[in-house]
Amino acid sequence: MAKAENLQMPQGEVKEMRLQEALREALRYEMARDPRVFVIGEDVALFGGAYGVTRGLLQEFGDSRVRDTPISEAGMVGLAIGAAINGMRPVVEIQFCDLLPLCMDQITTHAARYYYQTGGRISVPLVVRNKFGTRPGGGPSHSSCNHGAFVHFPGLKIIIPTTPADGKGLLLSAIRDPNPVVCFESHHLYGVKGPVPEGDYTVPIGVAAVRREGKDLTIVTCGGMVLKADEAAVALQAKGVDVEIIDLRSLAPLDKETILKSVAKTKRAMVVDEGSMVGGVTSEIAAVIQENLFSDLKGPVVRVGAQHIPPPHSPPLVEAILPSVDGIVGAALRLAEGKRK
Amino acid sequence: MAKAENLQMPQGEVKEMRLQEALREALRYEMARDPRVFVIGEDVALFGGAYGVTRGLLQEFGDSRVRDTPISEAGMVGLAIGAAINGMRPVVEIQFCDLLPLCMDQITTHAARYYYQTGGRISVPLVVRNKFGTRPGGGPSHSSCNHGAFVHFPGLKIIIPTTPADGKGLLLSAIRDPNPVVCFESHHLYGVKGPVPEGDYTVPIGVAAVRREGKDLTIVTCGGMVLKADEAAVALQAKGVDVEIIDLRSLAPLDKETILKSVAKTKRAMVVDEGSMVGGVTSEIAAVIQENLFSDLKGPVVRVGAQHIPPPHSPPLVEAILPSVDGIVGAALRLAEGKRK
Amino acid sequence: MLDTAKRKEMLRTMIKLRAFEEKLEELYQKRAMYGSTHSYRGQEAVAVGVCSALEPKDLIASYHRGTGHIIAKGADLYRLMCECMGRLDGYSKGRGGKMHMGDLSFGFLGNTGTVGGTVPFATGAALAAQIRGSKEVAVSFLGDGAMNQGVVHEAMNFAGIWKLPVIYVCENNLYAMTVSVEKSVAIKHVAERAKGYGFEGKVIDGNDVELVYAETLKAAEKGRAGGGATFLECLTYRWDGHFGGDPGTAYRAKEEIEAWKQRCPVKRLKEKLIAEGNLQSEEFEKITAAVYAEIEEVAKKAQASPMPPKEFELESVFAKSEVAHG
Amino acid sequence: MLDTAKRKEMLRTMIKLRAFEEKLEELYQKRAMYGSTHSYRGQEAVAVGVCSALEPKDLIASYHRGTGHIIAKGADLYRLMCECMGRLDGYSKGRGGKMHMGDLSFGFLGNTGTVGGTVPFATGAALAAQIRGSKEVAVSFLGDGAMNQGVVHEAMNFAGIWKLPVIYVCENNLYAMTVSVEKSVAIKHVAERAKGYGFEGKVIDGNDVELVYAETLKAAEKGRAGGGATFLECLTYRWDGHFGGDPGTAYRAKEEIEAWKQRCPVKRLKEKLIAEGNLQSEEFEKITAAVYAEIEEVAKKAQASPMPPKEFELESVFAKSEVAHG
Ligand SMILES: Cc1ncc(C[n+]2csc(CCOP(=O)(O)OP(=O)(O)O)c2C)c(N)n1
Ligand SMILES: Cc1ncc(C[n+]2csc(CCOP(=O)(O)OP(=O)(O)O)c2C)c(N)n1
Ligand SMILES: [Mg+2]
Ligand SMILES: [Mg+2]
Repeated sequence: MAKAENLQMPQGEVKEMRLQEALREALRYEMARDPRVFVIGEDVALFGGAYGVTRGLLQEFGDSRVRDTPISEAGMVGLAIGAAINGMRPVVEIQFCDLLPLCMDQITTHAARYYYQTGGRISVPLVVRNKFGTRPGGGPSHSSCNHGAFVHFPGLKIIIPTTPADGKGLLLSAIRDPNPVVCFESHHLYGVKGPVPEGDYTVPIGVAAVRREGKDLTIVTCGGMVLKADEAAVALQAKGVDVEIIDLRSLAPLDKETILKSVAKTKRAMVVDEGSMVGGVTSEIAAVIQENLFSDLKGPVVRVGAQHIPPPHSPPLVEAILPSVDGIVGAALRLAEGKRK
Repeated sequence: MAKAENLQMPQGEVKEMRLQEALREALRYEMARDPRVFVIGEDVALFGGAYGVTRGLLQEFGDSRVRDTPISEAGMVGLAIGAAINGMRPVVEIQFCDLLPLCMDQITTHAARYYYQTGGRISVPLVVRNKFGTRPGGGPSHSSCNHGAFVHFPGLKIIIPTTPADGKGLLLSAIRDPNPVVCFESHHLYGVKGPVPEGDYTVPIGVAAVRREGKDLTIVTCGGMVLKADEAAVALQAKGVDVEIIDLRSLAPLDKETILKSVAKTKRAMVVDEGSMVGGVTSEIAAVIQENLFSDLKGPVVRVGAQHIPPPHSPPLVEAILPSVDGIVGAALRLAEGKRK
Repeated sequence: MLDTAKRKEMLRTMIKLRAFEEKLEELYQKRAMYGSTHSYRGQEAVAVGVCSALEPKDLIASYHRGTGHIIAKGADLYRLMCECMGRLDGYSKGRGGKMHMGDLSFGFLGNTGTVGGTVPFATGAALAAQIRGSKEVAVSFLGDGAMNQGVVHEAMNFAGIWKLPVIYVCENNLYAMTVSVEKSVAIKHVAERAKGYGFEGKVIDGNDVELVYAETLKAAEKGRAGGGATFLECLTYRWDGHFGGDPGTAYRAKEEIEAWKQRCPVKRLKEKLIAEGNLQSEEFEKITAAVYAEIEEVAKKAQASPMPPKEFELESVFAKSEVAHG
Repeated sequence: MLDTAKRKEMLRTMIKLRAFEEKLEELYQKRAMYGSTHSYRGQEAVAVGVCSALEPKDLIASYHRGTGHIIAKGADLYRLMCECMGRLDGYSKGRGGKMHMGDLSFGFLGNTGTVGGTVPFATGAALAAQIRGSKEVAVSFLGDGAMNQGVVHEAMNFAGIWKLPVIYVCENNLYAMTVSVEKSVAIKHVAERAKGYGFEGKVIDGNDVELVYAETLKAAEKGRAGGGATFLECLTYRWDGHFGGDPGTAYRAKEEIEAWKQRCPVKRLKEKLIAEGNLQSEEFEKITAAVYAEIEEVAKKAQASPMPPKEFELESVFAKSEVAHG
């Protein structure tokens, strides 16, 4: 595993843009560079994607390499696997992560296992992009967070960019990776701006970012929850708790080194995730931390995640099940008690 | 949550049978009692099921209630949901758990969320049985353990019987449950015999069994791994470590009470599962234990599970990735060191 | 031939569907409605023709563009409106929103936001009826886009082999979101596929409510008599964008939209009834006004109704005992 | 009309397929082979007819009953045998077993144990050829049972709308495990479904290797010329049970099995060649003996080859760099 890096200000030419645009940048850049890259998905061509990520690609690269598909999630992932086997570099857009269970078999049983089960004879360089995130009005089939479930399936790489720069850098790495990569893009972050380096900018898969340094307590998090952790950290600072934030950026491979290094220093850890707390990302990371740093820890690894309930439709219900800044602050204070006393 | 019970010798008339037969008993019993119960799946009628669980049901209940299906996993689960909504009690057999990703959408997005998303207006009393387990010759698409992934999806009950008595009792409870239940049946246990009560015998969903009492260390486990834990416990006893074994029986709802009560006593916990250690059952349970009993624990919660690799074909490779009795014993000894010193 | 009273009732219901969508759109613009709208305007003849031909005990499964189906089947407008607005009095207590509801009291098996997801439910409900020997038929509404989902294929094959009393009502409105049906299937009519499952597939004018009614009635009788499934491809068009906020013009020619508006199902039946001398313009205006007023009332009442508390209940996920069915 | 040399080559290959299955069955009985066998005996004309008509750069995707396809396409018998036996020299180093392999060096896209799972791979490989403008065609072998999998429907629809150079070779051997095709589909011929995807579906005698060859050649030429997909339903029969240990008689009449054995594809070509004067009985016996001897050799060598060590490598799951393709 490469060394963890701080969230550095990127070098060279930089442009301010939204995550949505940064992802598009990565697609454009790589499509121009590598004729094997093509994009398929529902409404990705003429319409430019349900969230505008693929906007303009049809015009720039033509309808052979930018293809609107029928509503056939399993089929399109399966086709992409076949095209990847036969030398292409497909990028599939699945409109939202709630639809991943429709192509779960193709992703987890086929793409993920192909390299292994062919004894390394065939690799499947495939990217499956999708949007995730719980918000009012989405409801049970349109606003899930299921990234945690994919962690359990060997053979997949999983990225979950937070900043626009990471969006570009990770997606570029994903397209170039010889293995299947699932890219979870947060609904909450698409519109958030940040500086993005121009040109050939990659961020390695499997390396977390230390988003904020602190000495009292580590918050390990990812996706839209990073912004809540930021807010919580400010509030906690005011109360005398100095928080370190780890933005995972990749869920598989998991950058245990960066996580453990941080917790070895702060001795207190919290994992915050938008997915359900049961059997998800928070569970895995809590298990890893306590397994490795049991005697260093000053308290249990605290999990803050969504309640184990389907994503609701109505705003107050959504608010009630999601982690909140207050919730994070409260849990952090309880955990840090030892220190503050 | 009901109180945990010891693995008691069942009351009344008892017959010795294999798990496979005990499951059949449950189906027969309930089909005779409740005309709403029917069975569908590939090869379940004429052939009696790939593992013989449904043998004889066609002859006894006729081809309207025991139906061979085409190879359409998602379709058959979807049909079963529709039939359940319209007042029936379907039991679907999915030939092996590797095929669950094909019907993942119907199970996790539809069946599991229906009661919630209809505001409690419609319940989906559905049972999805399947075989799981890693063994030589199965290979990457035929011998997975993915029960751990289902734990992350709210709205499902998940049972995983070990003894034949539990097989009958849990399956009967599952059929009568107004909610969707996924029943994971271990390949390794189908042929294992045990006493099974005759008649109306149920085991409550969500209640673990204390399979063996001990004071030094708790092993929490399920499915085929229970037998390895049994063996390990005997070996450990000889080395002076007195092991308590919790057989989960249900993964959702999880019987935290029984687990925590045991670990509060032994102060050392290990979780053993046949699924991958990453993001699975072992992670969730380790997270729960350390969260609740941090200051009682004498050491980290140790996870022993399969390596994070697809299930291989060749015997030595299979052996290499699965938890072994020696592995369990070794890990337990390391964990119990404090005690033995 | 349908009697006038029934046809006027259908006319009235079509207006109701339309008025409901218009109100919803207005609420959406005001951000009083959560999630997206999926306007049914232009397709009213399908829902109304089908549901008018069904018996109360018959069942329907719906999809994202579902408001029309369920109003036509007998949904309570207040509960529906509340659900759209995320209110506690909604069909799903605000948990599901308009894409996630279900209520067997008026034969509504449910809908979801997963395209094609409920097609097997109607099929399975028909299986239940067959096993039990009860005589209800089930209708599965689905869009043209849903025809390319695997589970829809699987479900229809089941209906074919087991001769299930189910009617697939495919509303071919020429687009799945922004992708035209011509780009999504290589044949002129998806009804052709029914042959591959061993049952009848018909292509009909989906803007002719009387025809839709008549074909549904035939299909339902066939289903009840053990004749199995029927596939009805109803050619129709959605006037509005795919969802609230989509003008629907980035991928459709203005002329195409205009041409279809000329084929308005409401106008068509209205003009026919007037030509026959069975309806006066004033009567039509009165019906229309009454319907719009009713919807207005409902919306007001819904807007004044309580939101759910900011609380979650883990118990809301599992039924404690069986919900009475049917 | 095919020349005699080519036909004799096809005859020889059919015998090789059969001999391989028989050896495998023997090893299975001796527990020297892991997992199950899925005997291809009786269906040899399909694999051999198809693969003989393909060019080396053309691609095939296979399924659980895949040994025949890949031998016909040019697999190395030793590597294949080793894989069945879980040996390190196997195609997949013993990781996959015979249901999980793939090797592009002889145009083998791969197979899996999930029925229908690889049908989209052939379709996607054809898409790659189309985007790139390379002229390979892809063949998707699939069983009759696979016709009812959702992803197969979705893949075929893609082939139709995008006119992909793919050939679906459906081996209708009348059963999916123990469930007859009559119970699984409501039509006489699944080839009918191709119409619903906008391409040609033909029903052919799958035991006539020359016919299979000729139809594949036509379909491949059409695909290369941009004419899109073809569906070939090859009527055939598996002589043995579904898997090793299944006598195959619990769900099939003995007479049916016997009748189909009479239609043996090997016997058929052999007798034709003899009748034409292009083959002598002794020559046939010699070919047969040579083939069986070859297989015997291979099995011996495989049995003497090393098993993988009892080790796992987490690195075996991810490619470090791209595997050279094509
Ligand atoms: C399985 C699935 N894929 C994609 C989507 C996103 N989506 C929502 S509606 C829609 C188009 C549906 O088209 P059609 O079935 O024709 O119904 P219509 O909207 O035209 O009524 C799409 C692609 C979804 N909800 N579900
Ligand atoms: C998706 C899936 N469902 C079920 C099975 C179990 N199974 C293995 S082979 C088979 C029958 C396949 O029939 P068919 O496609 O006709 O091929 P054949 O065996 O006749 O060659 C079944 C049901 C499976 N492997 N994959
Ligand atoms: Mg449409
Ligand atoms: Mg078959």
